[in-house]
Amino acid sequence: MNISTSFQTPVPIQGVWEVIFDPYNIGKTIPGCEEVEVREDNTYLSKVTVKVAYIKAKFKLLSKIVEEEAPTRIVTYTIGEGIGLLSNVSMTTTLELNSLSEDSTEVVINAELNVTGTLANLGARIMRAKVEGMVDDWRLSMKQLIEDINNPLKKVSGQETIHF
Amino acid sequence: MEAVSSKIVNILVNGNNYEVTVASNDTLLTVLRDKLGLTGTKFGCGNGECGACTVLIDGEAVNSCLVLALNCEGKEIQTIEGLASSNGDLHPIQQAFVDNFAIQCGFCTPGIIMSTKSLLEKNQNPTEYEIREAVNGNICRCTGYENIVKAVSAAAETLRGK
Amino acid sequence: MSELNVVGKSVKRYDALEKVTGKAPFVYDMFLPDMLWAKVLRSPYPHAKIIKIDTTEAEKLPGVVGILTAADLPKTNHGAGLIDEPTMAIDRVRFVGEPVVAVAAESEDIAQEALTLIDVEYEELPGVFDPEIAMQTNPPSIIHPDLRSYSFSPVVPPAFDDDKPNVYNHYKIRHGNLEAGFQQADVVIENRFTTAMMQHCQMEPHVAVARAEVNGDITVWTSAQTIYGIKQMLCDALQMSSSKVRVIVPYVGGGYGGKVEIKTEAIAVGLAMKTRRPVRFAFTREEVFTSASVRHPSVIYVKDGVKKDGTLVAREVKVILNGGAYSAYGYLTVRNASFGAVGTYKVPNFKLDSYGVYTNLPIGGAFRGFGSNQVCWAIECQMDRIADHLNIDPVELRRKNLLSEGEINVSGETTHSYGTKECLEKVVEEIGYNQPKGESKGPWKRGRGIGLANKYSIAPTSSCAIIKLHDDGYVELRTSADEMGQGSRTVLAQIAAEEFNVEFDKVKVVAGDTLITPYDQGSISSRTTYNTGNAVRLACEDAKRQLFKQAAKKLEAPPEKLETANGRVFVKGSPDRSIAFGDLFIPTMFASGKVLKQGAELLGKATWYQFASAEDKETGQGTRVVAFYIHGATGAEVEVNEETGEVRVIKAVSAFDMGKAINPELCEQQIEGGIGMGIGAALYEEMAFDNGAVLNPNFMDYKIPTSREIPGPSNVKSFIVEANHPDGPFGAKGIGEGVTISVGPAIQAAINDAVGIRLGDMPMTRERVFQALSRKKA
Amino acid sequence: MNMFYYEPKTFQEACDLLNKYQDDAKLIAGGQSLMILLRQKVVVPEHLINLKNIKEGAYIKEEGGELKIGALTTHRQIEKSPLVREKLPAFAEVFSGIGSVQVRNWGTIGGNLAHSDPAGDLAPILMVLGARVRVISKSNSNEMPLESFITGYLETKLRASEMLQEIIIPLSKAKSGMAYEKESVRAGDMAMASAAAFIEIGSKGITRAKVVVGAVGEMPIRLENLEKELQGQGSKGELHIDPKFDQSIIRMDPYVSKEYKYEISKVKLRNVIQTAFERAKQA
Amino acid sequence: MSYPHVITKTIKEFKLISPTTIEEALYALNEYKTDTRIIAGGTDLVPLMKHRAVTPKYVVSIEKLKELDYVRLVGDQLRIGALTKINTIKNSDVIMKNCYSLYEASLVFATPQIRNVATIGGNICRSSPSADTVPSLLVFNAQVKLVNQKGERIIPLEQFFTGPGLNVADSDLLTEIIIPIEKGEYGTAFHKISRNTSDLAKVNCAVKVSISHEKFSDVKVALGAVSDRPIRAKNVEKLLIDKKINAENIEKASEMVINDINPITDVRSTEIYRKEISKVLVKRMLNLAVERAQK
Amino acid sequence: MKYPLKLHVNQRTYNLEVYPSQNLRDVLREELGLTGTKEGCSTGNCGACTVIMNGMSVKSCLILALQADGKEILTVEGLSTNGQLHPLQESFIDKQAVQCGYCTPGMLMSAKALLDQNPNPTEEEVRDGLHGNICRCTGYVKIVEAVLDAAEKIGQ
Repeated sequence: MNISTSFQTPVPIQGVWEVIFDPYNIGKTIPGCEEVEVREDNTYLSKVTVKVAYIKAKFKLLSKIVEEEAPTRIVTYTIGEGIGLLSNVSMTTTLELNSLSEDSTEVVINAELNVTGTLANLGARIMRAKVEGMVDDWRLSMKQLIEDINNPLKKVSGQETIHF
Repeated sequence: MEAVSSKIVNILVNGNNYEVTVASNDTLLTVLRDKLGLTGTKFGCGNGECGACTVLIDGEAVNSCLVLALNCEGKEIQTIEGLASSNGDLHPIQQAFVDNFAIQCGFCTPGIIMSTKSLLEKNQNPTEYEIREAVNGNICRCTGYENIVKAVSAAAETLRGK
Repeated sequence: MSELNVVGKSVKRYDALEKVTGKAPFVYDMFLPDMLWAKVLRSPYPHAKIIKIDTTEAEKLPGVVGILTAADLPKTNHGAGLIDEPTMAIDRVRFVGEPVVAVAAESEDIAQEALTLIDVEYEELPGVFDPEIAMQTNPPSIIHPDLRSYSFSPVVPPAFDDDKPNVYNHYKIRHGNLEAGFQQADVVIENRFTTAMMQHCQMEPHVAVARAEVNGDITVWTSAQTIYGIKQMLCDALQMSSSKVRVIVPYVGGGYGGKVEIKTEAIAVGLAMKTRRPVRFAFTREEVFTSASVRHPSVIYVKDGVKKDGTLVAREVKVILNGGAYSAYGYLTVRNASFGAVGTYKVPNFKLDSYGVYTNLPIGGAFRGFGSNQVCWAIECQMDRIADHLNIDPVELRRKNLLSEGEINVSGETTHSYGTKECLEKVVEEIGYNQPKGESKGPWKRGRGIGLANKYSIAPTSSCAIIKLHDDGYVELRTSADEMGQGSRTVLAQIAAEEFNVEFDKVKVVAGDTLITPYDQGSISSRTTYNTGNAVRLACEDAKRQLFKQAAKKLEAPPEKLETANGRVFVKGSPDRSIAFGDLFIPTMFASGKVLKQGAELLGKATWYQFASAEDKETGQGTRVVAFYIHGATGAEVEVNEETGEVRVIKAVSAFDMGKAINPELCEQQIEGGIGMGIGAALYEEMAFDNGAVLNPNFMDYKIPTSREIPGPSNVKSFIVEANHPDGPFGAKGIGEGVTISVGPAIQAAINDAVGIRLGDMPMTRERVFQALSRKKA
Repeated sequence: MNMFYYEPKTFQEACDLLNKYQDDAKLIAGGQSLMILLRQKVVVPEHLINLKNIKEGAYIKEEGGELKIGALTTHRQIEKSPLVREKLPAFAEVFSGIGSVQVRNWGTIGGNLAHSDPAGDLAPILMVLGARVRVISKSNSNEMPLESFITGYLETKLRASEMLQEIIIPLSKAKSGMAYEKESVRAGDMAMASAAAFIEIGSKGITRAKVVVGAVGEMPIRLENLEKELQGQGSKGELHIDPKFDQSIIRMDPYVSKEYKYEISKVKLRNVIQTAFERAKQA
Repeated sequence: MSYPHVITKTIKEFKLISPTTIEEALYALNEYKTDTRIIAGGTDLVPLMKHRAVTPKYVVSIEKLKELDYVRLVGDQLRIGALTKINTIKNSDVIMKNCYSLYEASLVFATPQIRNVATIGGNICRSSPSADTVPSLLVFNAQVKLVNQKGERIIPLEQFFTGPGLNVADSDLLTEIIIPIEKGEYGTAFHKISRNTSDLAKVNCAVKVSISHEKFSDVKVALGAVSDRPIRAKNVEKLLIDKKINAENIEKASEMVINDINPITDVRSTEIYRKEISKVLVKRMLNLAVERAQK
Repeated sequence: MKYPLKLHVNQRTYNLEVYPSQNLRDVLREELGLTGTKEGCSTGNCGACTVIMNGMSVKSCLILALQADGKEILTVEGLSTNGQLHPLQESFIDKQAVQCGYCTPGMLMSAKALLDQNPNPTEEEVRDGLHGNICRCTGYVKIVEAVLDAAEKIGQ
């Protein structure tokens, strides 16, 4: 299934690029991501728990950056299989950065996600509606992270925001 | 000390571990046949008189109809089904029974082969008397035992050659 | 023909008592002692190379007894005509759901758990799903790079296209002069039609139980509809000598074409041979969807040249069947689907090209109608569009263009047993085609429509039958025609009863065991009544010949003067001169004092071979291309909700010519069942995919009509038109597949009648109807 | 994995077990949705608690102008209940469209709501009726509106130690009408779109309207704008219904497009509002 | 105890207690006093239960008390654990050397499969009049150790039996058989008359004779299947002690066995045959024992 | 961990031990050998596993076996008594409502539950009452006829 979404952030394109080019950072933003291990250049392993109410599915994923054009485009191909669960996923994610102005950027996310096995058999109806919500969460947390990293001063001691 | 009317028992049958729920009044024979589907072991009399139900428990031939299944926890059991190798090759005893026309109706055959196995594991070179003595607990109604005795000797010989 | 006693009567089904008491044997209900449960790890990718298979963790799981991969099996393929399919994926997977690793374990649960411990490494390849993209000269992927090296059946050799690497068969019909035809035409009309992928959804999922006998023989119980075909494929797949394999088919919980290939059998056998224990491999419902065969989705272009008065002068058809990953029976569908465009209408100038195209989807195989559903859908929809264009009533247009008895059709065959006209008129009358429409309520609009269908039956083909006479006058029939609900045992027993002039319940049927019952090509192509029926008649004659030879001496009358009735041989016209079967060949019965010196057993045997003529490869012309055609018509009355696009079938009427109806009620069963499945195909059923993975592999999301969606008995009518076929037993042909074909077109026409939209894509889901309505409004 | 099984006889016992095992426990009532997940091993609880033996959990009664239904009451019991048929005939009617007879015979209202499938039939109706649910735990018992109980896709406010005890439906004293419609491929299927409306009328037209659209988003959603628009309408017998709503709530559906879902929802909304209004007038 | 005519393949349900130590076993026996049976090898009890001849509510399985499976020499005693299998006895050099007639009994004890399971303690406690191990034990003056929660007692085996299937053990566990080792010149022999070797005895008999100066210094004769319990033929013994070893004395004494036995007619034999064959058997065993003693 | 289960099926009592995860259908079929109850989908959609439990039709694949503890269950095997077919069975034969036969047992049980509650149903009510059972062969026409026929027979 294909999911597209986008967001704008008041961060220059280079700043956005530096954040999203780092697998650790991307991992942090994926809902349910528990660990990320960079294996070699362009390849990283991660473990993600997808939780829909009391349904929990754990996946181990292997991602590879298959295309990169700094600072505008990065394509990641991910395959993974369920842990203790007969389900597989494969996903091609394209992130495109458009510089809107000197200090603002649009991030366009395009994901082609395929799920097979038990989870898919349960009914695509269940999967789809949820996945869309999850991508939304991802979009928001990615935006948050980009902004946090690029404006570190905004945050001190975790919670309070200092206004200049 | 708990009195139980049934229990889950772990037994190793022909190398496979089974976890079966066994009632106090189940004999090993009924468990093998009815619960594990291993019907190679036969019911002949239910009283330990005919030997058709002979299996090996920890290497010893016993009448499985006389053994309470609850007492088999952790035991290693061999039945006729476990004799041929996994690629289908017959065990030398089975081959000897085929070669020596020791089989007629075939109902006592599994029990006799198991008794034979127990014998030949301990005694590689049995005399005819010892063979007759070893299969003494197995009744055969067809063969008159002659070819069975021959088959056991032949099997012993093959095994010795190995 | 003299009066018939059993044939033509609606005797109660042979198998009904067993089935209403839950005692009927089905393989899904079989549990053998010491049995293992098999589960299969399937490809999650539509197209990928297999890099590595690691089963070590699974092997360690307690309770796992055997693991099977392609490495354990002969490196040979199997297939229905083109030998292209491995039992388990060898080095590449071509669809989501292809078997990769099989596990046999002590319980279903353990086997299932073992699958999660198997590690298969793949390298994904581009998937191709759209047949029109797949059949390009440079498709994104070539699915069978070795296509041209595969072996194939010499009976119907495949035709490959040099510039279309994913086309596994290309069938052609050329008749008359197309160019000239179009030049004669006043109007040329061209349209594109599509149909969706459907699953048979037999209520009994595919299942096989295999037992490796100690001598190396194999016994397989399977739910299949071509017992000998399955045996052949098994032998091919596992390189076994045919006498080593025994296939037993008890009752089959539904077939519809979906149980003609080895979906479970070879894996069950492979595991049984490896573990030396009985193995049960039963599909889950999900596996039925992902890994059994399906009805080919199709794209069909029809271009017609017509005169102003509606006379067809030229027709050009291009059929593209999306065959999925392997050809299977789709290999034949490509050819035989074409006959949907052959059997109904007279077309002087005709050209057809039919393509079977590999894609990375589940395997297109046989499915009740075998391609005729798709092609007739297109042809019938096209006829309606011509009628629209010329402003002629669609029924009138059809009347004008129908074939007639004795006419040569576009395949070059002489038309026989052609009941279309009678069926059409019957349906027109019964659906009230010319009556005023029922009142519309709110958004619900009413309409009526009619569709025609034809379905050929396969040739060449053969069936054998054995008749054993019993000393008490009973007749035993041995047949390998599989009983999958169509009533073969009943019908064949009726034929035997008629031949011997005994009551129906004096016939015993022994069926479905390759060690016992003689060859039959199987319950496919609506062929059983005709072919096996003929074989039964011949076998009865053979038995009677022997019987009369014995009786002639005792009754002192020449054999040709003898006849049988109620277990006795009579001298014709002399009811007092007779002898019981038992007195002619009773086996030694010491107690009764009867000791016969010879001929203790009386067996009649026969083979019926339905010949086919040679067929020109370039033009498809031949004098006998098929065994026979079934023809018929369906009329539907529907309500369409203008606001939502929902369509309800209010009434359905079908009339079909099946030759002589051996058992009229069983024929009705086939008609009604065909209506039910036809409604499913027309309105609801569609397998949905995402990147090659089935999205709706369950009954929750794949919508089979229930009793609420099919009209009740007071609104479903079936009519039998007895257009006797000269070659059929008692004039009978077949009926099984025909009806499903005409339902979709009839509903399509009825929707148009109700709300004025023409749909070309099946199923006509409410969203499609809604969109068409929106387009109409715009 | 070893699974332990319990059969509490009372709500208290069930709550004690929940309190003890928290997240490791899973409740099963009718199980008409859960059984499929259990079989597929998507849900593998360590402790399975069967609620079917809680006899005190199945009842339908009228109390203080409210209809109270025990969480373990089956669909079939509600469908056939003379009390429900008398007090909320439009509610009783809905059940014939839920699953099949077999499913209704065993499935429970509490299970249905706790499962919180956005395509479920009961939540939209109960939401427009202003139903509340009673949530209990070992030491607590709270009521909350169903509307806030349902929080998302298969998700509710229930914590690990909590369970549903009762559904409370206020019975309107005003002239009122309720209607529910769903669009599903076959009768009894899960909805692809659904709508429910509840309308009270007074002398000056609609005094109160509640409208919910179901099966299109992550949960049934109240359309408060639409409700406001309806306010005061219909005094002359005609309603002007423009059932548009924020399309971004619509989630992907593998079988039909978002556009169609939207269009069909509007048809359903218009229908239920009209029907509810007619019913209110006749009440 | 005879089998009822209704023969079933199944055992009536019961509850099994499986102690792993003697203490646990004694505790269990005390706890479940009524309607309880002890099962060791089970080759007798299982068929009895199948035929519903006995239908205990509880069965205490002592199969796990491995410490009761031994044959050892302690001082001048041969001690055999109650759970010692007949097959172990058959293969034991110690027994062959010190209790030859018991060894002989083990050779003809049922079938190999049964010998692999059946225990000597079980054979004694079954208290069948025809038990094959018992006559030998009787002629060796064997004692049995009975244990219960209160303590233990050692009684002569002869006093153990009280009737067919009956004995003095109550909630006692028979743990050990103690056989004093005979010194000096003695000979012993066992034989059973039965239809075939594996069958139950029509009559069985063990004899032990000690010789001193060509006289019988001690004679012990025991028979099975000729009374309501295994018995000593004391009349025969009395007549021979201190008598000269000759054919005439043996003949005369053997005749006296009639006064010791009280056989019945049953499925395996008749009273008359048992009486006649007992005489013959005693004579043969005496002769054989003498022969062995003289060697 | 297995738990004791007492099932009363077709008036016989069975004492079993089952795992909590086992469904009633599998226990009926695999433990009791009552394979008249069919397995068609495992998602509660096809109705082939319909049995009558305490008078209600239920899908036995959607019920934990342990939930059936102590309940009275009727399967197709118990429908005929003393060799006498139930009127529904007779009607299914007479009206030729059987084809492949795999859905038949479930269909019969649903029909029985329907007639028990509504002895005199209309055609519409029958179609409604059976819609939890899928049949792929018959198009339901003869099935509905058979149920109506049986209702009439029972009513007489």
